[in-house]
Amino acid sequence: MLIEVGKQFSFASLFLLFVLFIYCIREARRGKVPQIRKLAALDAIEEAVGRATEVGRPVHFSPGIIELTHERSAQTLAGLSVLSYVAKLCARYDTDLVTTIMKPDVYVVAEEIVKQSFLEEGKPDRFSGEMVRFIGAEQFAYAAAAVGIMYREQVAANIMIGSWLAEALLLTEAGAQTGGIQVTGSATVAQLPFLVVASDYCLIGEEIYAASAYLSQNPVELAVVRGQDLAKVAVIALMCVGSVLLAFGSEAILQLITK
Amino acid sequence: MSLDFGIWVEGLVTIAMLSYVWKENPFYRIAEHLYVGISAGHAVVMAWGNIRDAAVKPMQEEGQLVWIIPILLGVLLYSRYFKGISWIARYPVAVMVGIGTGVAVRGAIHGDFVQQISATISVGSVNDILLLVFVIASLSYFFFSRELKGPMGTVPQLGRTVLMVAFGAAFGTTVMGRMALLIGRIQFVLGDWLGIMK
Amino acid sequence: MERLQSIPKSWIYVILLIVLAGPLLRPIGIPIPISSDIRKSFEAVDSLAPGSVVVFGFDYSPGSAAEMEPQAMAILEHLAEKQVKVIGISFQAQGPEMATKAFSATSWAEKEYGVDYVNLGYRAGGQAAVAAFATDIPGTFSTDYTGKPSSSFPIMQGIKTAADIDMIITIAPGQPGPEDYVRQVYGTYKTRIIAGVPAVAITQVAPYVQAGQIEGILGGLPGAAEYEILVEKPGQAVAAMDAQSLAHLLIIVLIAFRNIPSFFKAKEARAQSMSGSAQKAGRGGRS
Amino acid sequence: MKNSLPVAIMTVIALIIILDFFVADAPSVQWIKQSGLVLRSWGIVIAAFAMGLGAVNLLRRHTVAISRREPEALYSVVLVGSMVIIIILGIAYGSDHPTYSFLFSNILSPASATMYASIAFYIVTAAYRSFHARSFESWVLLITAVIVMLGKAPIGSVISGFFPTAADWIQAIPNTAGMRAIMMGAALGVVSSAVKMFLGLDRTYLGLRD
Repeated sequence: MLIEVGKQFSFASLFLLFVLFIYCIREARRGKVPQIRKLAALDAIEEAVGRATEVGRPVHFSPGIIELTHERSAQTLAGLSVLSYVAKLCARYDTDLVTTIMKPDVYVVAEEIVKQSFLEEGKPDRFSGEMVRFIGAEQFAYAAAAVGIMYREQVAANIMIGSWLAEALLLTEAGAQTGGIQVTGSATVAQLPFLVVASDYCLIGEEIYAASAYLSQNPVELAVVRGQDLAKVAVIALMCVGSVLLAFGSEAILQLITK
Repeated sequence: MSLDFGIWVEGLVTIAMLSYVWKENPFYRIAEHLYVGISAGHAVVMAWGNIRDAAVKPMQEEGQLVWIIPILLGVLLYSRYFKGISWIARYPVAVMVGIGTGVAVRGAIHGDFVQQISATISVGSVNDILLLVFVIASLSYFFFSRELKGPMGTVPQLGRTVLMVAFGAAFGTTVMGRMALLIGRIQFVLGDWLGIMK
Repeated sequence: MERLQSIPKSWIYVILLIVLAGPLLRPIGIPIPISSDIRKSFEAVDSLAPGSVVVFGFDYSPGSAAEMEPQAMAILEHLAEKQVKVIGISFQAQGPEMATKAFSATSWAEKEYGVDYVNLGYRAGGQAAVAAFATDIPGTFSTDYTGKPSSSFPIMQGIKTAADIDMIITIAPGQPGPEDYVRQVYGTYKTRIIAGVPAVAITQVAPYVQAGQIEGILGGLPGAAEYEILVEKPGQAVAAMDAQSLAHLLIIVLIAFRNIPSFFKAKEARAQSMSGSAQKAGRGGRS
Repeated sequence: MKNSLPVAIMTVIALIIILDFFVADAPSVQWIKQSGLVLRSWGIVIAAFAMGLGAVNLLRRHTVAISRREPEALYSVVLVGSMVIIIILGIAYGSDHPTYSFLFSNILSPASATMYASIAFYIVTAAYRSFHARSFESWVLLITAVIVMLGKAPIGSVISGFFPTAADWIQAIPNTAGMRAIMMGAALGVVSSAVKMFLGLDRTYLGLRD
């Protein structure tokens, strides 16, 4: 067998998930577009940017502190896709945007995204290099600089979506001090409690990956979210059947999963 | 009180950084800019070392010419400074994102997904069964496409409550570690620096 | 009463500082119950015969010293009392400094370097270095932290592999840590292991303790405090526990202040608050 | 071509890295393991080059501030100065130069430790500000946090043996369940995002939106 023992079931599930998602995308292209529930945190972003516009102060955005080649990079990418939405809103309302970045490779991508968003809104000349700032390649140096910037420029909205470590609370407290709406999101379980407690709206776990679909209402992306739901139904069924069988003394499912 | 110059610098930096919690002020700004400058400079030195040891050395000393590829890709990142060819920078970015997506997917499916399923299937005790019920309820909170209604609606509601318990608990446990860190700093200031505390 | 709901931030910070610094200068002595984990670790170290050789892994750095150093000091005091020999090693770049600091701040300062204890410094390579250490101690740590050949020290005579070691104690907040010692050392040599870890890492290490691969663990500052009590040398960690308890109480009192006034108000206008709370319970919102 | 080739490269690399994790140690698939290893070390080198871009961004913003003599210029001088000094020392003499180690251990280390420790202040104010019982759920959050805080410090067991026991149970059962569900859901999100990227439906990382 070419697949390592102990990882065979994982490999098979990955394959099945690929098939499932591709199937859902094909269904969507045939015109079956699913609806997804309201995500209050994402609706709040427009309100947050709007209020910042009213008071004439900038919006702060951060996509987390994880680099592109890292295991948790998917959260950074989820954050960056929200950044493109936030940047477009800022371009539309002529609001100042401050994106603070800790990882140099993320900085490269983020700057491109913001530039592109301003271009798409027809305001390429409104884009400035001050909108995406690389501020120090160490966790707490980043935090020190970010809270300094948030305070000095009196940001009126704080949007942070990505993966965080201990510094998350420093940023949300700075955001609370300068006022305005705070929208956060992460799939890093160790930091979620602080984001949930300290911000006004928080996207929890899987919700950050649904953000792009929700904001764009793109049928294909919505279809993938529907696929995730189907996968969850399957997982719940698997856990139930596995446990019932186990109660009757059969380890069949457990053995299958650990194959 | 300590007479060591290094301890004094360390002590002043500690106070300046700490002063932010009171109010943003010029001392904090100096410490902040010093800190950012040093850490960014240090990161550049480390990056330089990485390129030298991981790519240039094996190429020069062992003739491993394949290292020319990542070096070239790295250099291509700088094409963004040149209008017209800035799109070339997409190639190194694509390589990095490919690596990241690869490690993210493999970690997610095995450690965060399948192994979590097998850890949940267990019926040895009441706690095991509660755990199973709580996991299912919490998972159902993440249904996006259909709102569960009627009696089924209580399942995601239970899930949300479980999530709140989890967050409350994690908050409570973390308080301890964070206090330990601050206690450590206070011990430095009162002990090593000012010598008030033994 | 509403004033309790808006205590200025700076007051809270000052109170927190007082609450933390007070007990450090003047311990209160809130009783600390001893958990079974710490008792097991203590008894394991206590079972060492005088003259046994212990390898002490200083696998922490200044960043994590606040939580880890008190553990190291408490165990070192116990080892000094047991008249055993200690070989200090490290797989963390800044570990040797931590070792020097810990030796000089404990009873080891009065013992003879090279005979009773030695500080062999740091070796890079993470898990691979731990493996190399297990099979060839003098080869992996050929010099001490100042560069003197380790074979020149009397304490190193007859020490070849991990089989010649009676116990390994590692104080490690991250990697390489207890898991690596279990895989690389215990797997082959069955050397006894005691591990000190941060409070948040206890659950990660618990399976190894359950399986008997690690004989005992210390978790975070409470672990250090309990150990200090067992060695009968209450120090930094015991003092810190009072501070810790008071800080937790402070937060709870503040939460109460925040909520008691509205609790009374809620009685007056219950209907209103009910509808308000239903709205707030909406998905994704603040909790 | 300008846009689809990077997507293809990204996909192939990601698939190799995924397979590298799953394939057994068999000679016929050794090349996958080998390429996975090589690719990841390439990643380190490319990311190291990116650091240069970050440094340029940082230096450019601050030198502009200095040249415009903005009121903040003094701080920018501090930043640029310390950064340039440490880069020159590090590259010319290596990071064990005494001045380099002094800047590192007597400024960077305590600054980092202090920022880390200052979280203790914010955890208190965040609790005070946000633990406001407005709904059933916020009550749940608040009460669990209080029980666990009491259970974790010696004071809790002095008050009642209930607290440590309850704290341990909460951590072992509902906490594990909640965190596990978040991880499982997020894992699905990771896989679905990867599929969208492989199919070229999501090219945000290239700065492209459809």
